[in-house]
Amino acid sequence: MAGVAVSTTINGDTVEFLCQADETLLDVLRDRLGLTGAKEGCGTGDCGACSVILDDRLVCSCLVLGAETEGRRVETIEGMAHGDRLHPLQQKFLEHAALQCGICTPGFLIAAKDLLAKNPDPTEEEIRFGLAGNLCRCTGYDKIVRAVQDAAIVMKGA
Amino acid sequence: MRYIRPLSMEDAVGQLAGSSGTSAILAGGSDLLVRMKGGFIEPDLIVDIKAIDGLSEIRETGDGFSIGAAVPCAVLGESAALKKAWPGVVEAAKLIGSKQVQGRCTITGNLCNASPAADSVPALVAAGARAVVVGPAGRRTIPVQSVPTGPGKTSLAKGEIIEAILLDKRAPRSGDAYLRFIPRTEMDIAVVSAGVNLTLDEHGVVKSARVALGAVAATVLLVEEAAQVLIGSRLDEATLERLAKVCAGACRPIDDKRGTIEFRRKVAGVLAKRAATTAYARAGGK
Amino acid sequence: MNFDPRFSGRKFTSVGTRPIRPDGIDKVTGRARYGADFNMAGQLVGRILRSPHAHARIVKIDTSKAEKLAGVKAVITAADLPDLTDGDAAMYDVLDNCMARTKALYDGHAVAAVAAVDARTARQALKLIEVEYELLPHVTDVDEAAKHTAPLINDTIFTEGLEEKPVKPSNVTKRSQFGHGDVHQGFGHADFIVERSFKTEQTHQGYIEPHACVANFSSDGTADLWVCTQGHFVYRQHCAQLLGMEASKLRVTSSEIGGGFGGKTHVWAEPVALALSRKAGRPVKLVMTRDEVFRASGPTSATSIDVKIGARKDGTITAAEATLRYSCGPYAGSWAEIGAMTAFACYKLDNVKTVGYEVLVNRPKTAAYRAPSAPMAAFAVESAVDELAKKIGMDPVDFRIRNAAQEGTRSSYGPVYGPIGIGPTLEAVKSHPHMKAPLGKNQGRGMACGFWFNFGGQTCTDLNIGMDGSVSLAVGTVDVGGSRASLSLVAAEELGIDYAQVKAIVADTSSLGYNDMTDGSRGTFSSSMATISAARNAIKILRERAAQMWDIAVDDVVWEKGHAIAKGEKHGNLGKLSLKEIAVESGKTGGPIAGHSELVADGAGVSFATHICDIEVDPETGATRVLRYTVVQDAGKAVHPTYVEGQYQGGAAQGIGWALNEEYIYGKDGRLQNPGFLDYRIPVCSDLPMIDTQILEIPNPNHPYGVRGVGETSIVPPLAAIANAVSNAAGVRMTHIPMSPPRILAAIEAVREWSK
Amino acid sequence: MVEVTLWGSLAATAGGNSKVEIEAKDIRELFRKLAEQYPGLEPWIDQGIAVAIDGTIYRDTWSKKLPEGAEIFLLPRLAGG
Repeated sequence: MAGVAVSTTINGDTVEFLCQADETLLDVLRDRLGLTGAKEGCGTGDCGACSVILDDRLVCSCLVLGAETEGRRVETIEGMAHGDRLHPLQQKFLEHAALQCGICTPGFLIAAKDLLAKNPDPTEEEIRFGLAGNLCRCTGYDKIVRAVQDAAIVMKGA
Repeated sequence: MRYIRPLSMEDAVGQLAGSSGTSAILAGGSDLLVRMKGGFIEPDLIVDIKAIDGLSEIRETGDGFSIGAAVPCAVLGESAALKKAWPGVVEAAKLIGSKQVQGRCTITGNLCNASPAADSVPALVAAGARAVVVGPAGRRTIPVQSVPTGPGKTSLAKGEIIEAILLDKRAPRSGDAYLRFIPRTEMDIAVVSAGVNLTLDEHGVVKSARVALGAVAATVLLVEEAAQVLIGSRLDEATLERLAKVCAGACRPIDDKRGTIEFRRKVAGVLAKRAATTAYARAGGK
Repeated sequence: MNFDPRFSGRKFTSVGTRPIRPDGIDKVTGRARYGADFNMAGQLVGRILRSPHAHARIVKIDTSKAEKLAGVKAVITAADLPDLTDGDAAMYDVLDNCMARTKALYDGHAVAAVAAVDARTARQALKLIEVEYELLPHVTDVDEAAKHTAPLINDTIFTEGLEEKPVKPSNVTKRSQFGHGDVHQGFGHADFIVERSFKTEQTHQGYIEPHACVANFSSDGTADLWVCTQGHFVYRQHCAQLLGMEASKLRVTSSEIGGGFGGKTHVWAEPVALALSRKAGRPVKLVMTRDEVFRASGPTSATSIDVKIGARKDGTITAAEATLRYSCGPYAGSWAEIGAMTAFACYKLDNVKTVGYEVLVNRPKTAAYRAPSAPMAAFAVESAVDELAKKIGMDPVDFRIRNAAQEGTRSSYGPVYGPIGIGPTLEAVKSHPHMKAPLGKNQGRGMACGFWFNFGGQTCTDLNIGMDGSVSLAVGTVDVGGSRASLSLVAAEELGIDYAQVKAIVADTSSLGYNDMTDGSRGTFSSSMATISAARNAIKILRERAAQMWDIAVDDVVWEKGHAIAKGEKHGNLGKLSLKEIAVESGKTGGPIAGHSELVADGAGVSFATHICDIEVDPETGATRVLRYTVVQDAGKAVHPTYVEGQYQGGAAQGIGWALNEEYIYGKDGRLQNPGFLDYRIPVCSDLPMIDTQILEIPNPNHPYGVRGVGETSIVPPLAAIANAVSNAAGVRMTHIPMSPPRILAAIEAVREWSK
Repeated sequence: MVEVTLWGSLAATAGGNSKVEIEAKDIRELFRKLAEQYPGLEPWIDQGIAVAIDGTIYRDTWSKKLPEGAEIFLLPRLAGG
């Protein structure tokens, strides 16, 4: 099987890699590029743990082929903080204890970032439906929703 | 396994028609990649159609709308004109999967995956949508309900690709609606669904109607008898009860992990009633 | 060893505050490493071939074609994991579950495994393994399996716990019984009796992280295992035993764990990964797919429970009885036994009897799931209690308060209770505004109580004081939900220093003494006890060093608020010495300063909770919506209240999922129909409201700070609370969990038919 | 002398006695004497048994003293989640 040569932009950096035709973006990120922040919880787009932003659209990286990212922009959890300065969502997740085991956290943060980019002032219901593609089994979502609400306030003020 | 990204329909059709072994068309990939992951399909050739000119656009034409095969459902929701004309189709498309899936999945893919429970299909069938099919033998336009022929099966021949879905220009006093039943609030496959599309006369009487039911038979059902119940009515209580009864009777559901025969029959009627009520209001009926 | 674990009623400085967890930054930046995030040079990909059949004899396995495939480095079957269990029946079951020996006992049972250079080659290799099966009749339903006509899953099993050994084998492995008094007589005194049968379907813990490990077996007989687990010491013991190694030769490092809830207390793939690595001579990474997690890890029991409760007109329960049948998967377990112990634990009963039956079925081996077995028993009992209150005409909260167990009550499972929290949680619920909030049309309110034992167990911690005065705390209980934060708080509290000065880690099995798993809500309870003990040992040394620095007798040095203080008038001129000041000089005063602790944390205080919820039911579709949810639970002492709330909320959410939608669905062919998050429906964000919590603190007399376990109890009441709410909203008693829309609609329709 | 109560299933293996009198000063001695007097209990003890002393449950502590007149309850060892 022939490899596909891909040149793409990940978190602002140009990245080149070779992948198999059937390899998902998630596999490429984790196994070829060492970016293990996106997690595989299901591999079928049902849990959202592998969420990344692809050309300004929130996607499950397990449902994107690595080959498809040629010439596109990918944002992952590894690119969310600026140097040692956390994104307000990251900070609020910590303050609210919006994570217990933390496996779903990267996916939630990416999804919440996309949500607030499109809707800076969401209602609780909009947050809940906006994050419905991300499963969390530990928290009951309560503290996650509160963290996003709080981050939205901070980001509006910024 | 090969991955290609043709730039023209001709190239795509040629590559598909000329391929030996199994091939798959990739638009959003939200069904294809799941099937690959599960080992249900191992295509020798993957044809990514997203780079083909025009396939990622919604065009408003003199006749209505042409929705390119690679347009993600999220984009449908961002088109004010489409939402205004066909709110039921858009709400159905917006129900497929999560936000993450919305950014990828397409109504054409939803149609070609040929699941009886596909969310956008009953709404498209009710809307009388048509599919533009391009293949080695040329271009043809067919009603969407003739695409799926059974669970996972379509009428498309080798080398054929759906290029776009066409929706008619809206007649005045028209409205459509789609409802599905799922156990959770999100992320589920429809257990039962109903799409209703109505046009009223100037007195608020239903002039024409189409009622489609999903997940109650091997393919989406277009229920003529249900349309007849609605035509000539103002959707009074008795009409709605009859509609529910007719829809329940038209179902040929199965018992499976998502629901029972009795449940599907009963709820198909309930959803048809509710969807008709919404469509009627959207058409301006009171 | 002179550690005094008794509650001392101190005033807290650090404990009870809410600092940011030490592992937080790594987890919000994607840097934290979970089971599948670790790699080794030269690593192979391991994959497991699983039986598609529910019950089949393995006639022959031909691996020759797979072995010849380029890139395949090892193929193993049961022959590569010989039986070294030496008559240990429980370990034999673990071994057989890891790799089927003579029979495949469920859809998903491992029969062979490969290690190959990449995932694609490994997948291809699995397809080349030829397994010849002889299909056997199967049974997946707990009631069907208990019948004497059912297909036998293991013909060497004769029901234990009967007066006489039965003459025939059966799928019922054990009968257990608890209680006291005379229920027959008790029912004779009852004015009202409720008697009902209930069923609950099998559910999965549903952790988002699939099982994952990297095994590296060296040719010198030593090995390393990186794995997501709730108990790396237990994994070490089990793996070492199954592979014929000395435990100390196997070093197990627990990765960050992406949820466990009891499901990561068993080994499944780890011995297989080690065996593959041993054969291939290279590291092997083995990660389960989600499909494998559902089909072949350890879900909880499906149950069938009969309950009978009688009470006098004044609301006093006179007798209570339950018969509980719990599925165990194809191997013997003690799940019904736990259900039988917990069923009536909330109540003060003169006459009580519970009987449990463990039932084998062709489903995956049952594992613990958060307060295992208690939620199902509570569902049956609390539903019947609600119905009985209604029959008598009493408020359900008042009825429970009247019959609630209290200090001195003989529990239904035997021992007499010390100070407990069931009464206070009920009183808190009675006066909670939630109970008085108005309800709309098609809405109903339900409440229910729950009990869990909580465990302690073997625990070991090391507390090392650096020369700069910072403290590293090494614990051996895996951190499943913030325990490094709470244990750092405890160390800071005991030493009298700032939280920021302490850094807690989970040590690997070669760096610390043995620890039991993080199960039974024991993580913070046990490790905090050991941490306090270790800190006290360190303080003893700090005092000695301070005495040296001052050149006075150690008995004249006391430890207060992080400082050594010389007491007595003759030392009046000596200032305080801080922990840091003592640490800086430690090289000259006797070397490193550390405190260690090895103990068995006994006396985990039992825990009670009472939940309230409001549900709306759509009478036309059976759809439900959770409108409001409140948890009231006793924590003993909440060390880090935010994470205590998190445990309450998480347990409630899992309970809501279980109550409403989650279930294993098997086809007639014995195959699991829904091994994925699409059709195994755990609650999504939009399904739930905010979950309000109220923490009560009734100190555990057997812990220095009064801590009780908090992790599990919160999943016990929801099934019943929601069933009571749905029943109140829909006007029909629901007896089958999950209360999925088709079940609710069918129940509503049945009442409509009946009332016509 | 302490009075030891056995839970239902265990009583069956101790000749149907749900209460037995044992002269024992700590848990270790209790287990040893129980096994001597009621051989049917030995496999259960080997599998692991918890001992409740006046309501507090102990699992692995042989040296735990049994106060005179204490209420001793034997319980199955449990799994947690």
